[in-house]
Amino acid sequence: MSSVATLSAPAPAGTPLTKKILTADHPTWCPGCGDFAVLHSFYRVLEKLQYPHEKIVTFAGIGCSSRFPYFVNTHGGHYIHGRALPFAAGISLGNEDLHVFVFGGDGDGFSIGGNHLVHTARKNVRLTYVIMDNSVYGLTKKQTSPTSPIGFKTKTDPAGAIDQPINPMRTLLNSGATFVARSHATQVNHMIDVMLRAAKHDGFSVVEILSECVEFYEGAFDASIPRKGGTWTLVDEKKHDGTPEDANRHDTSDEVAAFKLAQQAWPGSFGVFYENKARKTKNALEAELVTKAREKTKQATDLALLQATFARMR
Amino acid sequence: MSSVATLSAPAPAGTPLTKKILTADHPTWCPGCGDFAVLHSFYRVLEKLQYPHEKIVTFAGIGCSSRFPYFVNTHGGHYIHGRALPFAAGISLGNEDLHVFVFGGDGDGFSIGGNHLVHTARKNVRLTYVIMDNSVYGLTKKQTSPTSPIGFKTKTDPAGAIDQPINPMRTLLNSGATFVARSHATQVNHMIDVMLRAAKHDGFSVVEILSECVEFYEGAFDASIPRKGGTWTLVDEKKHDGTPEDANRHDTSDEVAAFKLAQQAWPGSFGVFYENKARKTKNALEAELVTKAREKTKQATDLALLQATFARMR
Amino acid sequence: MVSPNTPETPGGASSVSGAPRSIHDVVIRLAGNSQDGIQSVGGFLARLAGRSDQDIMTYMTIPSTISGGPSIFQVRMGTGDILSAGDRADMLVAFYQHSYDAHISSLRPGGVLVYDSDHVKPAEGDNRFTHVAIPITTGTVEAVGGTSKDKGKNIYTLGFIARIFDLDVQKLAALIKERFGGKNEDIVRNAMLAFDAGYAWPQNNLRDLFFRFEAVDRAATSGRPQVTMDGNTALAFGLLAAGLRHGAGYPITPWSSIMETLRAELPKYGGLFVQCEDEIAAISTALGFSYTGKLAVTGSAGPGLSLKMEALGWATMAEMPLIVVNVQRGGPSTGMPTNVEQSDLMQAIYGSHGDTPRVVLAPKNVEDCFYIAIEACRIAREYSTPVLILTDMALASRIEAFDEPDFPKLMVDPKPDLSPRGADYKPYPLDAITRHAPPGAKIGSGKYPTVTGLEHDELGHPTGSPKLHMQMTAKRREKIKTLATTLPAPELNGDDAGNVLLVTWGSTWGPGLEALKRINGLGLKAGHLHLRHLHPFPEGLEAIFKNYRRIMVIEINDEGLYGYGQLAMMLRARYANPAIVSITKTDGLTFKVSEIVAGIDRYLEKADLSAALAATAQSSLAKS
Amino acid sequence: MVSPNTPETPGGASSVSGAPRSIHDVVIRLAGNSQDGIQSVGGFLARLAGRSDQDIMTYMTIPSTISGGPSIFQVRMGTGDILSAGDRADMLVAFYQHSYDAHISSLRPGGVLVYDSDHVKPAEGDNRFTHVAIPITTGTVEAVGGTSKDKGKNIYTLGFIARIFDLDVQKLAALIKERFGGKNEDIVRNAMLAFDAGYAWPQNNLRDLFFRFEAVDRAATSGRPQVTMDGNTALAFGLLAAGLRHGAGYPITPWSSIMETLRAELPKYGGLFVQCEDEIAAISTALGFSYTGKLAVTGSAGPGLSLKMEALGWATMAEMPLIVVNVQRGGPSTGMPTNVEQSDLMQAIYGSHGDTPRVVLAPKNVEDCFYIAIEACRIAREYSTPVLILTDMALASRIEAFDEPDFPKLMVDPKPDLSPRGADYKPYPLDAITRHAPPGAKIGSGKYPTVTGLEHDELGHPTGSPKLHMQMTAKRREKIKTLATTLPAPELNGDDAGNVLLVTWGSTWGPGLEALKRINGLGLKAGHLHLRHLHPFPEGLEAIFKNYRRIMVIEINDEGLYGYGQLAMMLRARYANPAIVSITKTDGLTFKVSEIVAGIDRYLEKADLSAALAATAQSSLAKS
Ligand SMILES: Cc1ncc(C[n+]2csc(CCOP(=O)(O)OP(=O)(O)O)c2C)c(N)n1
Ligand SMILES: Cc1ncc(C[n+]2csc(CCOP(=O)(O)OP(=O)(O)O)c2C)c(N)n1
Ligand code: SF4
Ligand code: SF4
Ligand SMILES: [Mg+2]
Ligand SMILES: [Mg+2]
Repeated sequence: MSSVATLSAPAPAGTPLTKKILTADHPTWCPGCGDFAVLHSFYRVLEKLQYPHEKIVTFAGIGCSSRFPYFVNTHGGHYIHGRALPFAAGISLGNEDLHVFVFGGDGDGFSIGGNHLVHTARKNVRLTYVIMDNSVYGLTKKQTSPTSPIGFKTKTDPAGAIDQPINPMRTLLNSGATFVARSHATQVNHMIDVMLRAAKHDGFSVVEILSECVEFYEGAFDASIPRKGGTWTLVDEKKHDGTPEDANRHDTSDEVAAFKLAQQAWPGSFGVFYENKARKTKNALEAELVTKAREKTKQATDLALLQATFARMR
Repeated sequence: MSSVATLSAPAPAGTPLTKKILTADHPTWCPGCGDFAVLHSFYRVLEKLQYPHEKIVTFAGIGCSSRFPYFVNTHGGHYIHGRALPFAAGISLGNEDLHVFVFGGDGDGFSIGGNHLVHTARKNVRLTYVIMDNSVYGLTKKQTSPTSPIGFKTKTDPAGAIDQPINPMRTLLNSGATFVARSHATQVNHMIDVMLRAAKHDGFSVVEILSECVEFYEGAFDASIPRKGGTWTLVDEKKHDGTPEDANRHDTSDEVAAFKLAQQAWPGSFGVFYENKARKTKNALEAELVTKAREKTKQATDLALLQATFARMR
Repeated sequence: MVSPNTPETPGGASSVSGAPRSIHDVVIRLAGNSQDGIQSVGGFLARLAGRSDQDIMTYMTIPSTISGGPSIFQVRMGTGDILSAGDRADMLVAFYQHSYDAHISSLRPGGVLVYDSDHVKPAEGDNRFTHVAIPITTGTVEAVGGTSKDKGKNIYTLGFIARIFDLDVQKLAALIKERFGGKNEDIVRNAMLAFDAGYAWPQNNLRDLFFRFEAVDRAATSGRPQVTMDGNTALAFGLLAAGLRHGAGYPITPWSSIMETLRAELPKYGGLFVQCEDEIAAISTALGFSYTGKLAVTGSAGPGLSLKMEALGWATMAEMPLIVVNVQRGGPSTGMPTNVEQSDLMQAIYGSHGDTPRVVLAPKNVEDCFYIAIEACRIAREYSTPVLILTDMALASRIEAFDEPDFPKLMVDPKPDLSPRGADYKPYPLDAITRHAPPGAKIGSGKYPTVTGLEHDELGHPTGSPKLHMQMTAKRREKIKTLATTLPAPELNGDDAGNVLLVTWGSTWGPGLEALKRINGLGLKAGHLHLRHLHPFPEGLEAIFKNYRRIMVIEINDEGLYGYGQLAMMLRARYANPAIVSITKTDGLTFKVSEIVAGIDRYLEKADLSAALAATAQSSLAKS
Repeated sequence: MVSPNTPETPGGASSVSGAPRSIHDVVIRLAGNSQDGIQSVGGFLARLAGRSDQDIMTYMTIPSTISGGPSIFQVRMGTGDILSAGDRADMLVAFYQHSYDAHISSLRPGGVLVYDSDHVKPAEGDNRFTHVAIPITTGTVEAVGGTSKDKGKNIYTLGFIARIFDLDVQKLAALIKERFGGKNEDIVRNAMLAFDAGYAWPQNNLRDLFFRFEAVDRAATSGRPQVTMDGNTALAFGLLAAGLRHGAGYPITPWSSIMETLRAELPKYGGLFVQCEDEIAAISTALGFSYTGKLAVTGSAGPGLSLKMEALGWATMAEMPLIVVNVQRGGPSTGMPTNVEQSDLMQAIYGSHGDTPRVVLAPKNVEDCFYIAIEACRIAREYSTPVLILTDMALASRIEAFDEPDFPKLMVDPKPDLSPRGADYKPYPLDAITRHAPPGAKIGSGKYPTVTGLEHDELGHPTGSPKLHMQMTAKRREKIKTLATTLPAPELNGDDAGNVLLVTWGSTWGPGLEALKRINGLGLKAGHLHLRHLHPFPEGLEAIFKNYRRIMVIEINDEGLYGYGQLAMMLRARYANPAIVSITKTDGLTFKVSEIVAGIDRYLEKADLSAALAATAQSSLAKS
């Protein structure tokens, strides 16, 4: 089954994948929803990657953002709330040739799905996970989410949220993910860049995208939108060019440095916080188990294996 | 219901709480199990605290370690696997006068229960949580746990564990807990100290205790047992005595410093990693909501409130 | 204009004099977009009806798109009992062409079509209906100025509806002022301008469209004024009246509004409601509350209920009281989140592993959502057991008017019993119903109790004893059987013997009862039995069943592998009575009376109808 | 010495000559502590029996303490079919006083008590049994030296048992060498020393205790050699034979050993098994595997199954094939983790919200664990549906011998179908059974499919259409009904008409069939029907039922609120037949034949027995 991990090559010469081909149902999102821009950027990413059409999988849990797969014309699906990651792990480990993308919201990923994020990430299952964080429950019409700031008035916190929210970037770094980045739905090129790097990463890659819910949390992310008076700060990555100024740049392999980025005051910085190219994927580790076992049994056929085992139980 | 948060005073003069009174069923643990020492230390902690007997609650999930409540003669119980924290949150928020202690294992707390840990902790629900980490599933007889080191042979990893384990201290720090400490079942006095401080902390306090499973993971923690050639390193806490050497001591209010402690090489240090005395408990925040609401309604009776509400719906 | 739903009403002849024609009840469907605020028109009419001692029921659809879009609000108001939202509309108000296209089929022949002549062009020469063209958009603009027109259209509409049905303008004006009172003066003024313009319009145009509801005295009623609200609101306040002060939940449609109401209301009562990270945490926190002696509620819809099955089993084993609300929607899985279904009954009873006897109740209408909540709390406390309330999407969202409850009589004092327990105290006595001693209560023996999900002895300590497992299993079963003996006899309507007994549960009560009237009207000897207590069943059903040739169980779920629905399955198993058959459907909509009648018809044989009636009955049954 | 379980056996008279007495089968109970390794004695005897073409069944208890403690291992071996572990023991070997005290009551009058005279003092002058004192401890120490005595005691015991029952010493020695082969030479030598000492002992002491099993030819059998294993092992290898190569799970007793076997074996077959963070992640990962076209397994015991209910509902809605194993244990909640129960049937069928038709199978014995796994995989693939296998604690842990399967005939090739699909491909066609196109498969139309838990159209896109919800609900139901028409007729034993039909499922097959033989032997006209397919039921049951006056359903679960067990509930609902009654129990132990017979007796009236038999039958039924 699981052959040793390799990202499959671009499609053979033939009709290239275009946005047109990749477009499915018309999105049911509210006009102005940030998720439109994420969808557009994803089309662009797939255009650049040119994977074989049939080997792309787009999966999601439940939420406005999780409706994503209906709008992308690839193999894919819509699972139950908060559990898309373990399902996607099965896809990734079940067939090495696939390129697996998971989309979801802050409630789906950090509330009900919080534990699956940690365990799928620490195992470094090869897939790319994009969280569209609007700091609210959109589909269920405005309840507090784990990223809603204190004081935000919702239907479940009419007097304003009182529980300390999670720090999403810190949570993602702690999860054990080997690629962790942050972007913004108003910055299409930036989204395309980081999603592209995430897709090319050989391991569990996750991108948190601030994506405004115009219906229930207008202006949530203005602080990071220049044309709304906000500040847009990019992570200044090391160029490894030996220059003195490079010394102060961010080393994406430095966990403590990444942790400090996550601790910055709102709205913080955007870009790649952390990247670990060394750790083996679970895909590779399981493939090694198979290789070792098959060597031990001298590549015996399934039939021979079963008969030998039963002979020992006579 | 919920009056403003206060830890209730020691029991009025009368029969003091003794180990004898606090002892219930004889533990069903294997002879030599580390959990015996944790139990013994807990008796001592309760002896020191002298809370009113009937106001102490001992709860747990499922596991060898989670059998704890059967061995402590207080109100308490044994819930389902991995969900003791949200249950305990209900106890703590349901009755302000109680002192709530939760015990459990690494599988119960970090595997199936991992998400409840994060959300109960970030809300800062007032209770004390003790994790008896033996880096294995004991009750179910030796499967890999989220803290089992790579290479450890178990029934589910006969060739040795391959998945990267979680870093428990880093996980606890990231959870948002306002008191995070680490101890060792072979260090009774140390356990008593940190559990005592945890119990007195006004918020969500958690203590991770390395507690050896002699049956399925013998010698797991020898690296931190001097008489077995290990090293026992204490966290050197700031004394705030203005001395120069104090500058280099650990400031328990410094998250980055705590993070670095968690990143130390095995076996690392023991003691209090982090403490946040400023953050309000959810108990207090909910109590404030009640106070504000009752003021708005001028302390109206339940009957008056309901009648007024329905009058508006005529 | 007489509703087809009440054939017996004497319809007055059309009058040119402009004197109103007397009607019994009317079904008005407003079709537009959810942004148009047509719901609020329905809301106003509903509350007016309430204040006018009229009965009312509303029905609406929620657009499946997140961004709003086409939506309807249907209101049926009138005098006497309103049992269903009405099969077809007597009047359709169409705001857009798409509204007209999608809903004209719901208008009964002879009904009135009112349309916004600024947007809608009805089919040429369609003379099945009375066409009334009103320039709703321009009319509103003229009245209040271009700015806030979209806000005004609904109120303008309310205006001409008030005129056409001769509604009480003073009361309506008062309602409008109350509604917009909080906001600034202009808004109220604009609203009144729009209302007056709409009210003024018909005078000069539809003299012959002028109706008045028959007066009926409500002597029969409590005399207390009526209140109007939806089922979720009624259920939430029922819990408050029952002294419930704690809860925990996770959002999901259509449960969310219950938790939102409780989250907003509980602090006023000194309680609290916790939004948890998921449904498992929610039921766990709620059980923690109950453990401290404060009966708590959790709830959800199907997917969330499925997640609660393990913890719910613990509640049965530990004998912990708990209220669990399931607002049923279309299943399975995520299914049809904004549609109605009654397909969670088997799970409510049998969804947890092992033998887990528990109590399941279902409200029959909006008012009953309030009272069943109170009963659920009483049972949970008395029998120290989890109680599930199975309501549904239809009850959750529709508005009805009912008599204000007699609160002084109803109120329950929520104090937990923290008094010291005697030396002989046991949490799980074999010879009595469990009465937990919450933490905080001193235990005379000095031996403190343990609550647990492991099989246990009387003190709550784990046991492997076969004998104890047998005894404790029986203890958990017998207390529920004891409850059964205390349940009131179920509601039985119509003939107490005959060819057909209709059996309903939950929101099918209304259509079921209306269907009974219809078939009784056709001369068929039939009764209608409604079950509010689904597990355990009340006693004495067997005696009732034997008086009818066929027992037809009506429920909104699938016929299953063997041809019967979920309640039918329970009844067939218990009474092993082949006369119990099913009328089911799975279109995600509430039962129309005509669908039930057609369902009955399928089972009837000539022999079921007296020679005399056979012809008429058969045919009209088939037609209706 | 004749087992009370087989009254018809001709018992040879005692002989002083030392010539062995012929016996049919024997029940030996070894009582000690789990540390003594008595399980391995049982293991050796089991495998010896297997290799000697004898039938065998073992039974053991697991101590509830974590640290080990009192434990028993019971083995019943003999010639011909062994259907149950035996009601009472013919021989008891007591290692300690507590073993003697706790288990002497399980020894039948006239049975043989062997006790370690170093530890046990039997009751004075108790002449119900043949007392045999053997200094097991000192005997072992003398043989192998003080060091490893605890290791030796069990092998020493094996020795004298081999002598007493004239077992094949060569084969036993071979088994011992195989077992300890891996370890160093001393261990093997010590083991053989202990064995020889035990074997030598009786010669000089119990000339009159010398038995030999009747020879019977197994012509009837396949001729393939026998294998011996427990039910969980058989089930795991059944899945492998069926070409299943992927799985995911979370540990729980008694499911764990299945996932442990698969985790160890699958890599050899190019597959993998993932240990997940919880049961929800486990079923999700398994569904992810299935989605890629690789049928996968997940499993658990009760608490874990309860957690899988939401995802299982998704599997029905998305029509995703999946194998779900539930090794039933004592419930509810954490219940009695090391006891047996059959109380998860209703949950298996109805545990998820909404209408979620799915397939439920149950194996009847250890051998069937292997074959039902193969059948489950075939059904899951053919009908694109989740299939639940309900096995239980008794089958999971007991060892039986059965004919090695005919692998070349059985093996299934696991390759997924990644071939391009035509332009007309639809994931959810209304007119055909769903055949998913796994990712990797090109779709001719260029429109790629979506799998979803929302109600959907034929292409998998969400819909709010009432019509489609009706059609898709029917699609999901009808395919399971189609399966029902293909199921083989169930196993029917005994009289094909009469007073009583015993109905069993799962592990009650053996005791049920043995009970049938008992009551037939007493002259009662009765049959025995065993159901392996619990949902859907095979067709034609009604025709069978009508041939018996009473249908008695035997299951290890509670009688419930209305007096019948879970399978009985399903059958009563479907056939509305009041003759269907229940024989249930909840002591967490497998049924004893005598318990079933007593249960039957409770329902019998004089009229059920011919005048002639009445007396005998009645009384002996009551007594047995
Ligand atoms: C088990 C379960 N619980 C709850 C829900 C209801 N639900 C659907 S989406 C959602 C959260 C949506 O928030 P988020 O994940 O942030 O997505 P968004 O809509 O904001 O994009 C919830 C609670 C569900 N479908 N299933
Ligand atoms: C829902 C559920 N899943 C699985 C189990 C089986 N189980 C009981 S304890 C346990 C894990 C024990 O490990 P840990 O929490 O580390 O406690 P320990 O025994 O090591 O002290 C498991 C998997 C269960 N009881 N319930
Ligand atoms: S509700 Fe919010 S998140 Fe959902 S589609 Fe509308 S704008 Fe987007
Ligand atoms: S199995 Fe391990 S953890 Fe459990 S009681 Fe024994 S030693 Fe302790
Ligand atoms: Mg969101
Ligand atoms: Mg552990």
